[in-house]
Amino acid sequence: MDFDIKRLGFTLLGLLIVLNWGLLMSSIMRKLGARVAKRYGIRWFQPWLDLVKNYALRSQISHGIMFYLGPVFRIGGGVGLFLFMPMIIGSELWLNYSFHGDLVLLMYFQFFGMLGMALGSGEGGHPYSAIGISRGLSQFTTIEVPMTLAIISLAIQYDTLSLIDIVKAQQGGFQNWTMWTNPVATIAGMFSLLGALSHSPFNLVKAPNEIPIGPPTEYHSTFLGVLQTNAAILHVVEAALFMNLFFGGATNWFEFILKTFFIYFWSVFVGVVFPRFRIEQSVAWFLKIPLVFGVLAIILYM
Amino acid sequence: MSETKNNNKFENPHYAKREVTGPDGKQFIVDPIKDYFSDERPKVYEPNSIPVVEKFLNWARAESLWVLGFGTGCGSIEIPPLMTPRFDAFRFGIQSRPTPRQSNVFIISGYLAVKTLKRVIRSYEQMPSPKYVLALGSCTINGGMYFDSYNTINRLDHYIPVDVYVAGCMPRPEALLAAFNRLKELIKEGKGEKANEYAANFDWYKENQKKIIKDWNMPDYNW
Amino acid sequence: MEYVSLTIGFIVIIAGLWAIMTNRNILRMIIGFSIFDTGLHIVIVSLAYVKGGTAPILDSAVGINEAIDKIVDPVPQALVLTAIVIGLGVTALMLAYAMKLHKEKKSLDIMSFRDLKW
Amino acid sequence: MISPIHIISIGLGTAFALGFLNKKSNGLAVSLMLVAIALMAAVSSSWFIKLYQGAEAIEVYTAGFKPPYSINLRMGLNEALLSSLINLAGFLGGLYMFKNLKNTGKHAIMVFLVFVMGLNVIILTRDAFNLFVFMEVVSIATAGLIILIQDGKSIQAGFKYMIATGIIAGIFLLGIIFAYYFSGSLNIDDISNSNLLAFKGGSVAVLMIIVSVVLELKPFPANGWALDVYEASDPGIAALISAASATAMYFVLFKLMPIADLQWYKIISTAGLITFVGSNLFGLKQTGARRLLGYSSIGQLGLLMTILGLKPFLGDKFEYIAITILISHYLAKAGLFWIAGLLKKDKLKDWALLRKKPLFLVLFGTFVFSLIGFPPFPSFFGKWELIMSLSQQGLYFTLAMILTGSFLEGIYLFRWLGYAIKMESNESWTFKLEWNKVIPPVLFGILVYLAGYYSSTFAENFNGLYFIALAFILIIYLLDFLPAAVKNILSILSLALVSWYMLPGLYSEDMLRFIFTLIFLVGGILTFIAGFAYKGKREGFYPVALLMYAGLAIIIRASTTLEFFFGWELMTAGSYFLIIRGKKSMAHGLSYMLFSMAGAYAILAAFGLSFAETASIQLSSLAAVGGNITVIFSLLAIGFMTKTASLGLHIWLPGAHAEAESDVSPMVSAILLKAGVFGLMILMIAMGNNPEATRVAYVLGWLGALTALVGNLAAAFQEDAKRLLAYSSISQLGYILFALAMMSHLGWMTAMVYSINHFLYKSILFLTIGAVVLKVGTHYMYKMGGLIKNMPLAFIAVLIGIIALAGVPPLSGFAGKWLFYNAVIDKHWYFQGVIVFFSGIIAFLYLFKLIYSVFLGQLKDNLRHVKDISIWFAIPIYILIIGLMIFSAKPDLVLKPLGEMISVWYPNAGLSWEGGLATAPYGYWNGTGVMITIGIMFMALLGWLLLLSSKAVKVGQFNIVYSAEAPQRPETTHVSYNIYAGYNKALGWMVAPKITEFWDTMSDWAHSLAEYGRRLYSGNGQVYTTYVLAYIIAFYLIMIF
Amino acid sequence: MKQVLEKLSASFEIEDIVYQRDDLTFLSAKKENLINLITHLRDIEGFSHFVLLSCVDWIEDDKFQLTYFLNKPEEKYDLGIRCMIDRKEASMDSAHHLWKQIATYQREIKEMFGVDFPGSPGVDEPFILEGWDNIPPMRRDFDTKQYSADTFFPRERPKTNDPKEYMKEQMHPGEWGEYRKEKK
Repeated sequence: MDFDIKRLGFTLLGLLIVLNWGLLMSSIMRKLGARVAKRYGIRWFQPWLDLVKNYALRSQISHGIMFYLGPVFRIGGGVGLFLFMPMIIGSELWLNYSFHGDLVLLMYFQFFGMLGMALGSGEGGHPYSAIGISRGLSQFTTIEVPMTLAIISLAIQYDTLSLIDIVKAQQGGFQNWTMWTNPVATIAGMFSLLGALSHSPFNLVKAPNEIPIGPPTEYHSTFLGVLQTNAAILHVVEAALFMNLFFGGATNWFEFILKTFFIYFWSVFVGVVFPRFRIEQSVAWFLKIPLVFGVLAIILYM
Repeated sequence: MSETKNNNKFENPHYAKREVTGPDGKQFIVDPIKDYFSDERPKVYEPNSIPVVEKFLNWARAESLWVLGFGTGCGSIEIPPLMTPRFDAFRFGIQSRPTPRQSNVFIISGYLAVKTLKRVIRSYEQMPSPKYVLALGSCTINGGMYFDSYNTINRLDHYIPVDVYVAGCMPRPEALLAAFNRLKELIKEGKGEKANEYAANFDWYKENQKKIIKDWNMPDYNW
Repeated sequence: MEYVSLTIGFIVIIAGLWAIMTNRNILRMIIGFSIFDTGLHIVIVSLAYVKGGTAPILDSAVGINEAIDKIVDPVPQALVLTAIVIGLGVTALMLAYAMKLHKEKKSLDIMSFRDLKW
Repeated sequence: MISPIHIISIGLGTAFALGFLNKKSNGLAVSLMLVAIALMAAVSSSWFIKLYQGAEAIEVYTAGFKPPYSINLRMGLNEALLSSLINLAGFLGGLYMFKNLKNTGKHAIMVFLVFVMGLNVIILTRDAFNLFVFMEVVSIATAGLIILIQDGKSIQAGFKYMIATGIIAGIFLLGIIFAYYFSGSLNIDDISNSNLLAFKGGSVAVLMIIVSVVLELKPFPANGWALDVYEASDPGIAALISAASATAMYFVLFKLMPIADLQWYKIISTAGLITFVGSNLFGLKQTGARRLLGYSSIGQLGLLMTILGLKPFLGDKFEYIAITILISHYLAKAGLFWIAGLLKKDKLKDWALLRKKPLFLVLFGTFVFSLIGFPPFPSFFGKWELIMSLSQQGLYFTLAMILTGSFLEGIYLFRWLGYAIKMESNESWTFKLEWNKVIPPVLFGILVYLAGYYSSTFAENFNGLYFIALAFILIIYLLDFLPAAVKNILSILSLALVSWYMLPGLYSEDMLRFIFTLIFLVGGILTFIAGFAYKGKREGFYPVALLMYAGLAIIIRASTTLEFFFGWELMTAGSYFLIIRGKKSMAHGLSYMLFSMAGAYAILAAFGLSFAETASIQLSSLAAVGGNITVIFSLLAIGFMTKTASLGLHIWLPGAHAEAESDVSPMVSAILLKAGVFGLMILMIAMGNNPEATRVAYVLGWLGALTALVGNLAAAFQEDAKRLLAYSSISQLGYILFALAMMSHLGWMTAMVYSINHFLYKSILFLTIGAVVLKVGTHYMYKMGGLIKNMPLAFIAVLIGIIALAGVPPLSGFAGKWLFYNAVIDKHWYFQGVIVFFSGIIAFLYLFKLIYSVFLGQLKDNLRHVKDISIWFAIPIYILIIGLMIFSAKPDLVLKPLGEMISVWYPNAGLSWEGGLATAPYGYWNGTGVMITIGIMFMALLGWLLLLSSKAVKVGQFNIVYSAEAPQRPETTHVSYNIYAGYNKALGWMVAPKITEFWDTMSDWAHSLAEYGRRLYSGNGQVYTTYVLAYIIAFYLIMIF
Repeated sequence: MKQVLEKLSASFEIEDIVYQRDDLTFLSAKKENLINLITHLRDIEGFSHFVLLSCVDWIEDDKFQLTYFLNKPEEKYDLGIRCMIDRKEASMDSAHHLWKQIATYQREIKEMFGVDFPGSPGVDEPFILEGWDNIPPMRRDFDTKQYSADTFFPRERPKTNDPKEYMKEQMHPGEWGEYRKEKK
């Protein structure tokens, strides 16, 4: 593998697009929530403002090295996921660095950021951080089960674990998407997405009214800015993963934006409707209904 | 000033010095105030040296005001309507945050008992700089109807710097919105530097605070 | 008739065993043991009996040549002597034990010597 | 040569001569007696040497006539050996009881001498009536000794003994007379030649003779009187009864058996078997040492009786088996009784006092291990041959019962050993050692090792070189007075030497063994380095650790099943001692030993079965097994799975690993468990391709998956850091089992990568956590917290360890996960795979808990001045980290050779390489590329953050947002205890301790059975007599039907 | 209820029974008898519910008046038991063993009036005031205005106007201004 400046440039550009699209999506989401409540809501550029404001705050405190590294790990997780995710099919350069590893790499790389964040906020020493993390990890373990079942089902279906190959196999028309060819796995996967994006009813991790926003309680100013940046990237990238897995991927940026928008808003719509689960409820829920779909997905393709 | 007042009568037993035996059997003294808290003094942070950049940043700060969700007195009941469709403070970039670490604006909503003042000081000091204080109601101005109470402060600005006072008992959300707009103007003009003022006059503020908080059992500045 | 003594011997043996097993008194048990021993001796001697045989003494009455047919088997008789001696020894030792046991608990009931069990 | 008859004449003559001695010169009398016994011993042993060199056996005719006209003695090889043993025991026993005898007086001395002499005659004589006479003499002498050397309750026991033996002797006499009646001779050879059973009524004679000798051997249940004697008589006498009398009686039975036929052999073997199992079962409930030894003695006699009964089946192996087991019993039981006499404490739990004299503790351990049949003791080889022969003959039931009995015996003996090693003891009592009481057990202790070596020379295909390792360990033990550092250096050097000797050859020949040698020995060296952190002498640590490593090395080197089993048992013994060294590990050590023993017996049985089928003990011959493959495969798998702690067999592990010392935990977790993996691999290489084995492997796969799940879930709910890691080990071994059971190229690749990784990161974690525990003085995570500030080195190590364990890229743990996915999809084991995957994510729960609770969060008051972990722990930890990093950065370095190795067995569906990019049938992965990409990205992001917030104020641990308050105490602010309460609510039912309950119930049942069973022994002499008669009647009934 | 109280009045030296309403009665008891009385009321007469404990400072009489309010749930009957205690050595027996929650009232009264209740749990810990070092603020000899003035940096208060006059001037400045000037 030799160094390729052009690829690096494209990747950085892609990162920029993803970041801004992520911020815009969160803006739209909040606006939407406001309109549901008959408010005017935030201005559309508010996320950028908040980001700039947070980066511009002057005083910072640090609880120690790991507290400092936590956000780095976290955004490393998001950016790394982006790096190993093929973004636009058909363009060699927009595939980023996905030739280094397959779906398994992506699945396990999610943990990178999570672990870093957990450790960082752990060093903050705040009890709510620890409670939030313990809930987050608990919930995460079960979220991944239907997801894994869906991915294995896909791997059986497409005979590969390579995300690029899976996307390529879905090209050539609307009817080739996994959504139609393997609907059960898609349902399992989309259930899992709900948890992964941690919107209501699975937003117990941050639970602002209960344990002041959970893990990032102690994070502020620049650190918080980094975390916000990561959130924007991560949400788009996760949506992109589901897009690639179930909805035929994207052949251009417009398609990318359209598809990620709808995938992301699936969780928003659900979140508007359902109240929050307690942790043991959400754990048990993921091991019931989505699990059944996941198992079904494998049985159907075995 | 640097010496914390150690009046035994009011000492919290948890913050008293204690002798502890380590796992290797050696004994040593733990002084919680010194060992568990940072004793660094606040700093005066200079604005960005490039005026344009500072102006831009001030604009961002002004348009993204995150309010600490801490209701100190009766006025805290006026804040929730602020977020409702009728007043909808979100459109001004205002939103509430549950932790002082992530907040910029502290609304002192009404009378302050001495006991509450201690918590207010702690929360205020935990907010990252630059930070702003909105003081609500006459109680924060001159004690209001509690002017002769044995336990309620009369003037907030002797204890923490106040950016905007809102008179009234209680001021309506409209008044609060007006105060926010005034605050925005101040910030955009570059006058939202009260945090630096607090740091610069730190000793004076501390003296005032310690005068009424008799059981002072925290470090001078709560980072 | 030749089995009479043998049968009697066995009956005595069984009587001895019966005595050992039904009497809780240690002395009675020892007596039972002696009876059992005696029964054994009777059996031994009667087994050696050859119908119509004489005492196994080679003298003028029984010549060497006819001894094989005429006399009873001498070996068991020799054995019985040894067995009686041994039985005596055993009985004596038992009595010594009985004495010691009595000294210990002032009782001769076998049921009172159950400190060791399980 | 002196005629053997002089053995008798010396004994009798001296006994008479003693009568002339002055009353006050008792000391002289005892000395004279000892001289006499020594002379007797000299005679018999000189005969033994001569006969062993090939001389003919001789007959001695006492009256000058040939039998039947006179009594004849025979001095053959067996007789010479046994009478030497008896005289030796008599001499040492006399020495041991020197003071006792002296105080009692000349009568006792004479009786003692007569006792020994009588036993000699019993061995030598070939005349039935003479046998009777001397059996009576010995019996009277025994009773006399009991009554003369009074010891409270011993009189009661003696009387019961007299009644029972009196009746038995009567029956014996009757039998002899009848035999004489039918055969016309008293000579045993004549009797057996005359074929008694052909006569009408002759069989009654046989019955009476055999049954009375059998009764002398104390068969269950007609043995209450014997137990009382063992319990109550002076331990010196009990030692003689157990060692010498039993030996003689056993030989009598051996001598008399030719008069009976095959059916009698069967009856005897059954009776022996019942005795063996029954008395060992009842032994479970004993609390007194001497009665326990009584039960054990009776059990051993039962085993010997079984072996005698099996003589027609064992063929020429009989003598070897019988003698090895007899000698083990003889040496060990005498030694144990002697130690019991020294200690003067009868309660098993009081044996903790033995710790004050480490030499006796070692002797005690030696005797216990030799009784149960561990290597290198003679009974190990005896049992091995026994099992092999039994399975060759198809006597599976007998085989199973013998193993069951041995297992039961192991339970109480190891519990007892555990009490001695670990039981809390507050008594300040010390025992005084007199030289004459020390020499006998010490001598027997040495003898048992020599006998072990000697019996190994008879074993086929056994490499005697292994004893060099044992000799080295012995030297280390003898150097125990040196400071720990010196012994540590010696140990490291020895391991390095062995590695240097073994590794180069294996690298080119056998990659599998090479890797496991690396794990075992290099891992051993690294963990030994950590041992430098310990001050003082660490008495007893190095010999046992080396014993374990020796066992592991032997397993690697083994080419035959015997060698393999030898190494396996050595390793078990060594690790048992390592484990039991920890605090509070008495119970865990016992459960480890019991599971290991059961596993070892399963392995032994399987080896036996395979030997029966292939008639070869080469390891490679396992591949040739065809018929019983399911049974053999399952047995071996169960045996190995006790070491890998798979679900159901895992309950020993958490406690054992958690309570072990800091540097022992990695030894027993990261290294020892791999022995099970190695065994499983050997097994699957040999048998894996058989379709029936594949079916078993399918079950193993599920078992592995469930083990992984349950282990990880349980780990998430632990509060004890080392216990958490122990459960984590269980689940990791579950992964490996699962991957092995896949039996495909990728599956094995996964298993190997997991094995290597688990070795690396579990060593790192256990060493680090162990070092931290040493510093902070507690295992409980909620009592730690915030240690990152004091222990950065430890934190980094744990961080790397948990990232690797979690399988997060870019570290090497991901290699295992990636391979695992490909393997699972390739093998179509989806659901098991998902379970394993699920448990892999659950790992995050406990890993976070581990690092957070220990290093992050709030630093406690008492830990404010804790220093970083010891440098001696840091060195091996960081060496391992370097290894881990190399593996992570260049996975192809390891994966390529692994692939080549596995291609030998599974050539299909491997990885294909293209530079650093590995392509499996389903996916692709470039470890190096990922590492570089992530590294660059991470550094860039870090630089960015540093640029933005370089001026952050470093604050104290209480400077947190606390709802406008400040925390008051670190303890109440550190959220760590039961942190996954919600998860527990949802999924805690999965880890309810059902399996522990199951084993507890099993144990309760066994103990209840023992409790009710042993009530047979009511303590009433009459009842015992009834049992004796009932036993005879039962034999009669069996005979006539 | 009347009979009950009259019956009790003898044995517990009850005075001044005031039947305020059908369901409310006040009575006075001596300090020594008070605990016995309420114990009796609770255990025998069924006044199982403790409502509140209050304190009044009769500085003129040099007394503190403690009032224990009890309630009988079955009859919905309230009973106020007054007790005068000496102001100089203000101390009263604790009743926390009867109802746990009394401890909290006692703690507050200790803080605000300085009436001691020896043995009451936590009675010396600060209840509302943290670090109070003056005389208890609810005592009538405590000058709260002066205290506030000394402590809390009082802002100079604006001149106060008569609202009537002031508003007149504000609303009709011309008319009334002239008038006022003239008047002055």
